[in-house]
Amino acid sequence: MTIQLNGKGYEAPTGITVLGLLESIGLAPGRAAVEVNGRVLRREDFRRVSLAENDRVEVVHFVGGG
Amino acid sequence: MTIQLNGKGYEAPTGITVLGLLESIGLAPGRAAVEVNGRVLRREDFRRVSLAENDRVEVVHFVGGG
Amino acid sequence: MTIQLNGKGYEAPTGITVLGLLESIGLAPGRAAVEVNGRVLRREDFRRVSLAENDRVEVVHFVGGG
Amino acid sequence: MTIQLNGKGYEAPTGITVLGLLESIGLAPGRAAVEVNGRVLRREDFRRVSLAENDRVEVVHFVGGG
Amino acid sequence: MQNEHLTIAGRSYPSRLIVGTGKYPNFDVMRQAIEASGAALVTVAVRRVDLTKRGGESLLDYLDTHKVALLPNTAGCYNEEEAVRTARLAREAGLSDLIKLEVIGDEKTLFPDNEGLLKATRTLVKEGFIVLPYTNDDVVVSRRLRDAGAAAVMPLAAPIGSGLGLQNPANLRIILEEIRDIPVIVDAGVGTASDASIVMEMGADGVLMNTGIARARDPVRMARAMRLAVESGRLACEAGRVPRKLYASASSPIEGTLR
Amino acid sequence: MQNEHLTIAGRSYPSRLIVGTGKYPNFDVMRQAIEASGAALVTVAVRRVDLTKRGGESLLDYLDTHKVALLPNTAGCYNEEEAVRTARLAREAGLSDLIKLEVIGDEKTLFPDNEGLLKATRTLVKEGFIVLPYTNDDVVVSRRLRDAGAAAVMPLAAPIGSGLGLQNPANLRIILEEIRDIPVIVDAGVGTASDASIVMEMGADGVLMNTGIARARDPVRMARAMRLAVESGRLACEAGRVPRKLYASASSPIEGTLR
Amino acid sequence: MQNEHLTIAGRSYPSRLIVGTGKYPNFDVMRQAIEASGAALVTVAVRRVDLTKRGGESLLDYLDTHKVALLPNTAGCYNEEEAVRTARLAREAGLSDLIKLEVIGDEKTLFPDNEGLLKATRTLVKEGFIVLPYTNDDVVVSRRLRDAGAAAVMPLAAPIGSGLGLQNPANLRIILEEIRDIPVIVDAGVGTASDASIVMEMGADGVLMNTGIARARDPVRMARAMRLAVESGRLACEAGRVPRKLYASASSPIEGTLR
Amino acid sequence: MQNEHLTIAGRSYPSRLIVGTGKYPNFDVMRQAIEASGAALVTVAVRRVDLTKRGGESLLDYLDTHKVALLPNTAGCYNEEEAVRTARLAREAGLSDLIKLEVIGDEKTLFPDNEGLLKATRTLVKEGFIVLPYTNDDVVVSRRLRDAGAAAVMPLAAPIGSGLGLQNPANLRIILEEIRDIPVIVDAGVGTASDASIVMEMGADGVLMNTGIARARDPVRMARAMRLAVESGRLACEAGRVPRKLYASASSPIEGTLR
Repeated sequence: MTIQLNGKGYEAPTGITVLGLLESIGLAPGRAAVEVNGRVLRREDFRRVSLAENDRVEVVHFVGGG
Repeated sequence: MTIQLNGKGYEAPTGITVLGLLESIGLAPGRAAVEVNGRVLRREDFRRVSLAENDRVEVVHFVGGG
Repeated sequence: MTIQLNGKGYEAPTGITVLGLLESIGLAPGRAAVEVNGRVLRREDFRRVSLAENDRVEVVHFVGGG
Repeated sequence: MTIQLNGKGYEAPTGITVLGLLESIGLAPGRAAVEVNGRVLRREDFRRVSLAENDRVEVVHFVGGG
Repeated sequence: MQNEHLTIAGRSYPSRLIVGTGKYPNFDVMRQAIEASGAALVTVAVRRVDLTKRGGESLLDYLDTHKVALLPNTAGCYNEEEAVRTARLAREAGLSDLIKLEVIGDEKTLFPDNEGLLKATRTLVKEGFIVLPYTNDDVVVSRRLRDAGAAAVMPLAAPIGSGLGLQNPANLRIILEEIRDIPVIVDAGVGTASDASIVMEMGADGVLMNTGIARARDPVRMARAMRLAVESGRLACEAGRVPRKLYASASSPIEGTLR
Repeated sequence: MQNEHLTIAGRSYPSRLIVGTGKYPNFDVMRQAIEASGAALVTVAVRRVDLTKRGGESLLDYLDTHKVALLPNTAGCYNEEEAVRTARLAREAGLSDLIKLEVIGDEKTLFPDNEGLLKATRTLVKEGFIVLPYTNDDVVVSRRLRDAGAAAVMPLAAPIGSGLGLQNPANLRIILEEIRDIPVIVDAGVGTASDASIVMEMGADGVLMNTGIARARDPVRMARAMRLAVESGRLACEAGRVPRKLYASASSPIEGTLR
Repeated sequence: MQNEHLTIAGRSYPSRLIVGTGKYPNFDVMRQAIEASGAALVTVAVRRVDLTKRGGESLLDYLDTHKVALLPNTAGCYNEEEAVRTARLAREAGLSDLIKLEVIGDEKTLFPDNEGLLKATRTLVKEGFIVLPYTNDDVVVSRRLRDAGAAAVMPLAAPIGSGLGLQNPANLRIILEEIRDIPVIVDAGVGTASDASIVMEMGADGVLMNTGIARARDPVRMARAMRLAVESGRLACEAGRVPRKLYASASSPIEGTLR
Repeated sequence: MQNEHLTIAGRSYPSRLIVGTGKYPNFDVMRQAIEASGAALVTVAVRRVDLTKRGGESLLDYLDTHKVALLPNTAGCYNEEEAVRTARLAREAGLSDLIKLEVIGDEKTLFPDNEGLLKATRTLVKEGFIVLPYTNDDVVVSRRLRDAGAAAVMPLAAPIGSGLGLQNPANLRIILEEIRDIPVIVDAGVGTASDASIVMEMGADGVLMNTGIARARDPVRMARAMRLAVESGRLACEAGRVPRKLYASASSPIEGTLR
């Protein structure tokens, strides 16, 4: 299926969880925050929440800033 | 009748017009602005508008300011 | 004869007066000041003072300054 | 005899040395400097130099300053 | 840049100095000071008629409204409603659309409440007023006031009546670079003549002041000083000042000195 | 304080602004700028006649000496002897005793050599000159120059030609409090109009400038600006400015607001 | 006044200096600079993971979160919605309620949009955030932020990254006199060490900076300078400085000099 | 630039801060303040022994001369002769060649008499003294003092005891650019910690102060503040500050924001 990940189309296995997505892009779950369709997820829900076709997913982390 | 003039009770003849009120307090109509019950009057209406019991009337003019 | 005029050698007729010198260099006497051998001349002496071989002569005037 | 000590008359035994003077006024010789008649003494000379009638003696030390 | 006239909402005033009418020792000194200032716009406040003092002298007896236009203010208003109401009364009292809009946010500093100011500006612009809002030196607010239809923006130099002069040149410079389609008039805080020339030199279109003149030891003389200061600052702005350098540059030629 | 005239050694000049004649784009602009400045005293330098350029235009063709008096300087002199010699030549060239005395101590800053300046002042005063020494902002030196017979002291605001404006207000204030019997004329460093008004407001008796006008983009306009700035600053000084306060003071009355 | 600790919302941090993590030459210099600064709170930004750069080094590898607490910011947000959304993500990413709230109103100056800032503050306070809003030097806004529940107010000294130092001491002084129940932390515009000490001397509770350290020629050394500057300014504030006087006051006694 | 040590005439002192010993509430506070300041050089004055007060405490009882070297001054001397005489006495009292040379030219400002100062410097240098002359911010004088053999030049920031801080940054900058072979130590006028860091940031080699510490409400704490300020300013100077800009520069990246 195709989801919108950080503003771009991204191919992911159907039914993938948020945790699975983070793993597939090589990101430690403890260092990211995720928003699905405008709703911010609690970190403990990464394992539970599955993604669907066309979901808008934002994955953010901390970078240097002032 | 009693009206509220500039925040204080004021005795005026029943049915007095705004123009009459201004004259009774010794004010040239060309130098004042009048609000009755929260509505600002046009100057040409001073002659036409009569006041009623308990009307809240504000009569203002220009003073020195910066 | 040769005099030193404003730091450079200058050929002038023997016995020339300061006034004559100023005229020969095209300068109005009313706008210049003259020093001969380190002594400043009064303007009224321009006509009277003659120059001699090797005299050091400075001729100055006003220019723009602040 | 009378000497001028720090601008004032001071009675001292005839022939007193500078060291003797310092002791008589209760001053440790290591903390003072002495001028006699306008000449600054070396510290090692305190013991050697005797004072005479009317000598002008300045005894100074360090105080707080900036 | 054109020197002498200040144009607000298409009307041209023959002076870049706007003066207030408050705090003078008496009306006669005020009249003379206004004349000495050359101002073509003078601010006035709107206040309740004092019913206990009949027949006293009136401010307007001392203002020649053929020579100076009145610019009523909403001084003393602490929210949008009060300011709008005062503006409407001012329009009827003066038969003019000009309003110096003040919505005050703090009693001690008399700094503006910019949120209320923006709302009041929008309301009054819709009602046809020519709105000149008094604000602080915040370019974000100035831009919004302009976008809301203000006829000028009037950032302060320093707190009203403080006499401190321009406190934040960087912020004024930023506003002057950003707001180019309507006049920027520096309002409040001018203490002496050079305070006025400094802001004019930076490119301000005008200066509004009251206390600096009215509370000087000699208000009439200070008014003349301010007039010249505003003209002087404007001319200097137009004339293009020399650059600043740490070291000297001789004014007299180096060649031809006696050595 | 009397406004318009500057009195030096008993002579009265109808302007407190003294301007230089160097560094203008051309003589014609200079002439117009001097006229626009209203100056009654203009400085000139003394230099060797250039024998290679005969018959060219002369500075004096562009100065109306019925309107302006000449104030020759000793610019470019680095010791007492050069300065005294230059002053003597200037006297013969101009038939006047006025001299702006410069003894320079440093090429990069053109700061004065105050030791040489004092000596040259003493020498020239004895010879009957009216000595106006250019110096820095050192009250000890100013007092000695006065005691040596200088007709005025002329402390700098900033390096000559730097355009920095007054760098040390405290030092100028101290000089103005101390030197009360002869004029204090601020010489050098003025970059724009407000720089001139600031020193006049502090109580300076006059301002001398050259580069600030001559090297402005539009010298004639800047000359007018400077004229007004000096007048404005003087008036403000006389008028007595308001005190500075951290907090506001309303210009409009608090009583009678609508609530 | 207590010297070393900065207390925000009941938590105590052992340094009054907060530093950013952006714009360093590399992560290693950043790590050393933060250590040299002694900061106990460091700001971080929230950004989309860049999917094209897998496995690169991460900021968090270089931050010892046992020693420093993270203060995520909402930099780059231009309205309430963006800022609130970013704050919520930051909370999940950092598992902390602290947020440095920025709602920017202008791209060139990065000055705040105070109206949006107030709304976002109210929203986030309700959601349990500890909100540290970046704002300008407007006491009216600072008071409203405090009343809205902000845990501190963070007025700027000058535009972010400008290095200009405190531009308006009067405005900061006014804020410090008014806001006494929550910390006032000066955020943005510090260019060198004295800029930090100046605001601490005035009574600020802390200073937040990034560019001044990260873009110095030697960031680690500048970090140490800033640490000492903040401590020094705080100590001087507590120690009570001498009054300013125009004239001198001898340090050495007058009595007992040789004459 | 080397951070911690100040080298004068080949001797190295482990602090760039020199402090005075006058005007403290009492000797004990002085002792603690000097320790807190970290100073390695302390100034003392030379005065006649008061014969009416025998056996009182002495300054030297409170100075650990193993830790701090004494720098006697010639404060209160108004001409060359007094200063030279005082220096000679100081040498015998302290058995050291160091002298802080003051020749005062004005009682109210305590500004130097530079002419007398130069003469006294020449005399004392010939006699083998290490001369540290207190002077004003005149580069011409500083250069002559150096050429006369002074071991450092010590320009003032502001009048002694005034607490005004650096009054003329341009003049100090010029001196620092010109005098590169001997230390430039800013002496007098420092009022608070940032005053000290500012001059160190500009590149001064050291700072000398007395009143700023001794007359603070809490001298010991202010001494610590000054110590950190001098270190901080020096570090910032070495670290190379960011350039100043009118507009902002974001600290957080622009890419990757949520939109």
